[in-house]
Amino acid sequence: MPKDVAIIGVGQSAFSRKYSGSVREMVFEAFAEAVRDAGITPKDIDASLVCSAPEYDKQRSPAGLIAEYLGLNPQPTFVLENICASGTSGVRVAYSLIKAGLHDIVAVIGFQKMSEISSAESQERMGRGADIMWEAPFGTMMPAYYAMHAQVHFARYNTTEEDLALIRVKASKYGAINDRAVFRKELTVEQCLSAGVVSSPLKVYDCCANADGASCLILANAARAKEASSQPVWILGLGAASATMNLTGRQFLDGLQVTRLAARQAYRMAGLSPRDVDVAEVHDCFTIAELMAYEDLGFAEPGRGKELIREGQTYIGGKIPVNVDGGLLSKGHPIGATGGSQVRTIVLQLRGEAGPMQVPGAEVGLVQNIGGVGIYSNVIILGR
Amino acid sequence: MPKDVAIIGVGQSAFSRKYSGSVREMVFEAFAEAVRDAGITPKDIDASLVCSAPEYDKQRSPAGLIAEYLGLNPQPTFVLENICASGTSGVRVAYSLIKAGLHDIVAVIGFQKMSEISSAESQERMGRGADIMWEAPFGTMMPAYYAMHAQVHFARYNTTEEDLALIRVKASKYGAINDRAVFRKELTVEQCLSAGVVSSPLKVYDCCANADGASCLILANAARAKEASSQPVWILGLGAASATMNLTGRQFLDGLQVTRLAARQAYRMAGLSPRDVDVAEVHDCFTIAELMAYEDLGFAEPGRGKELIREGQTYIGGKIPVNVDGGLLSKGHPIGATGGSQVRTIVLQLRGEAGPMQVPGAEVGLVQNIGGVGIYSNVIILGR
Amino acid sequence: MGFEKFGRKSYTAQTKVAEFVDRLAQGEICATRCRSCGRIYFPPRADCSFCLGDAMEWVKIPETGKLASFTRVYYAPAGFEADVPYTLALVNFGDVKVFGRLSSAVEESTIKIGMDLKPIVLEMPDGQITYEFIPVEECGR
Amino acid sequence: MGFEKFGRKSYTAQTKVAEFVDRLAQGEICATRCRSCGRIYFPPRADCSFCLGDAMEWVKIPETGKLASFTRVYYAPAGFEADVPYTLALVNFGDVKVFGRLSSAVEESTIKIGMDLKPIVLEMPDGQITYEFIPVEECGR
Ligand SMILES: [Zn+2]
Ligand SMILES: [Zn+2]
Repeated sequence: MPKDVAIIGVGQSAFSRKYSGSVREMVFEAFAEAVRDAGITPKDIDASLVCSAPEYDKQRSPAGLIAEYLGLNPQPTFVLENICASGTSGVRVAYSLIKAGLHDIVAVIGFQKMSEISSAESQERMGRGADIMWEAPFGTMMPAYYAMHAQVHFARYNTTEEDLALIRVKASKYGAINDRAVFRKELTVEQCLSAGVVSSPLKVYDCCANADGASCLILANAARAKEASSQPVWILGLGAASATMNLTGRQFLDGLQVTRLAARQAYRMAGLSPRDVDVAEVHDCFTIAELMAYEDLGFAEPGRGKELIREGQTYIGGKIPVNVDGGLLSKGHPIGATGGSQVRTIVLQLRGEAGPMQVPGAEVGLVQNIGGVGIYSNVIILGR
Repeated sequence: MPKDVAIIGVGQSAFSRKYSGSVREMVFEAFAEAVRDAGITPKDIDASLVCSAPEYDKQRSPAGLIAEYLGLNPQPTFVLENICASGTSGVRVAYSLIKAGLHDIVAVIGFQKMSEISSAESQERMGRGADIMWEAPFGTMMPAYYAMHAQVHFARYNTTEEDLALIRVKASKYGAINDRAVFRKELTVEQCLSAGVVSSPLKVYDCCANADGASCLILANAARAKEASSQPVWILGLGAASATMNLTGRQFLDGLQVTRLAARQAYRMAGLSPRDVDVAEVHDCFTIAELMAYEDLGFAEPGRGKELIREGQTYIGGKIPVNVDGGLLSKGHPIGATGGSQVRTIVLQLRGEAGPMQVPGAEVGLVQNIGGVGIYSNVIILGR
Repeated sequence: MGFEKFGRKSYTAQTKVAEFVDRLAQGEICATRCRSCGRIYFPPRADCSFCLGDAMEWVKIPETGKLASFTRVYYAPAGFEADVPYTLALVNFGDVKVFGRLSSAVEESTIKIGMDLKPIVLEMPDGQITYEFIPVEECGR
Repeated sequence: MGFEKFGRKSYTAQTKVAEFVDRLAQGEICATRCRSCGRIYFPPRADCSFCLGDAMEWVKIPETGKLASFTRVYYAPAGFEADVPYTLALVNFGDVKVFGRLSSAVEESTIKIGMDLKPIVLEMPDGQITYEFIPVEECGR
């Protein structure tokens, strides 16, 4: 189990429907929190990565602007993009820059400000995150793609709309106690089932909300981590994979092959197995995505993810608590900020600082972050 | 002098005013050439980085699309962006992924297809690559920013418009013999001086042309490099720096501090000095940029870059041949593809395969690649 | 040029496989096959990622396929608002799978994964051209 | 909101420093100063990158500055075509530098790096508001 690179500071802005300032100001909130958390100053940071998807706001090449605003010149900085998986790709690259010896301390900054355009416009942009020649011309969007996965899962395994509703109910319970979440109401199964259909079988509450938000992680090599932090959280395992952008190239739709591959790599690197994981953050952009993650990450056999949620095993106190911060469904999904927020949650859990969301005694945590509809997947295993 | 990571394959599409196919097809040309050059197959590639600036074409998250088209699934892939310096940031990250032990062989793919929008639209997008709050509202664009650098250089060092014309004349001489270049005509000093003013003192021929194009580099660790290639070209030094996006934060305008810092890092890592460099590719998006690079890279003292070009010392046969493939000025500047193209030129030089552009006996080469107006700079030193 | 006519709204005009649209106008839905290694690709492409060859030929996709998955969309992205609700579908034709829309005439309750479908060409009033899938029963077989 | 009124064409509506535009409308061009560490910033900002504080106060920039560099633009990006030619300038006011345009009334041949300039507020016919620089001689001093 390698202990070469650690996370020594985490920060996150409140996720909101409509942030009232500029991108740079929103990012500053997450950054200042992470730097204070790490007990360092901006000058200690040797490089920064900015994780974000373009075309939601007007600033191009945000790395340069953000490095200026955060006082991170003249250190190197660049933009990394894997749509919704950008933040954890940032962790992978920051790990590499440090392990390769190029830098000692690297900041991974994620942000998205989605409220400057309409919801239909943002769906159009998400549609152009699929193949613009062969899929977008039909009017594709994220809920539709995930709905097509749900249809196959339903048909093959008798998963039901109630199972998906149970996942949203869990998310809403934890969202209600997370003061950084955008959606703070508790929902019932009935409310979820009676909501309008977005793309069958997915209904309004099966879908996460667009949000504005920022996150920041500070990574350091072993020497600097031990010096700066009393509780470094180590990167034990990393996995990453890609799939064809076109659905026509996928072997199956009742799970995500990218997550299976990324998880296998991460478990192998960490020398751990699914049952060693005490708490997990998975990419629940839609309820079906969380259900597939249970199976793809090995928490349940294929087709048996529904039993985990039916039995309440993914709540705190269950076999494998998942998204006990509300997940993307309740926290909100500011694309570039999402991966960093997931990692932050696990870091706080492993430090025992997760407050009302704490999983008692958590020692090993896992993050799974997806870009697009199973185009990219990153799996990260963290430990004390 | 480290010999841990090598470049084992290089490829480039012809750069053109208007590529008649799609982005994926253009990228394929560079990729197929690089893979054949490396003597490997796509399945040997463990990860790919796609270097490009968004908003010139409609495809979002091009990494996923390109990985599919090139047969690079299920390996990880992601987009890296530093505007015009994206390609060499790709080299830095690929180096790190390999050196960190995550991957053995990584493909760095760069592309830009700029012909789908008008020139005024592309200048508007470039303008939004500066601070959209405090600079873009005044109608900024790349030629204007570089022109402001030229004004200071002229005032401080008595550099003249003729000096800049001499740089373009050199570029045109080598562009004429480079069959991948977009601008193949030879120009005279008189033609350069009599051309229309774009942004004073820069005239039409002081500016590189937008172009469509793609590049590809294949990097490998030492073991795989020695196995696959009879002539690996080693990454000896890497440097990278950033500056404030706003000109208001710059200490001086008669040079680029980012290049000075990046060059210092790269020379130190390689254990070499400017006089050890046999051939260089510098970021001549404008003639003044090449002149400043002479000084910032240490080929001339500050203010004395003009003597190098007046004496012809940056031609083949001179003290330090620079951009003897025509540079961005004649080759064209397809933003995301540019850094990879620069590296390709140096790799061919160090292998002795540069044809009519060959610098006899070149053993050490240098690449300098800038993003925006001195926002980002990468310097890479390569050796046999 | 030419590819801008494909679909409700195209985002790409230029591609080496623009002939797909011409063939569509003649009622044919085609994949491409690599002349060197024989691999068949849908979406059609100009280059083979397996053997790196670029000699491709057009081949018609099979007459009928089976529905692999679908969804009925009630909320559209910008530019597609006039079409809702519409049904997106992935259809398996054996050698290739094809993504597109199911005819809006098909009732959602009658849609079943595995059902037999046939692609037809559809010219839209604004001159755009596309294809959609209809149940095999309905086309009179 | 409010910041969309700044400049020929604004790309941002929301910022914590939108008060800059209100002050501009009152004839003041302001920087911000960090109440904790005293650093002065132009462009104005809501947060201090030195001490990480977010308590800022507005301070007027000095009356006159010196031209640090300039260029006369003859070819404009999309949205600025009507303005050409125009002159971009960077002016050094000591504590801060300010980027903007030089008045179009100034002949290019009279522009010299180091010349004394004074910023004035400019309201445009379409309601946009900005500032530009004019030579100190011309404003009657
Ligand atoms: Zn083939
Ligand atoms: Zn301060």
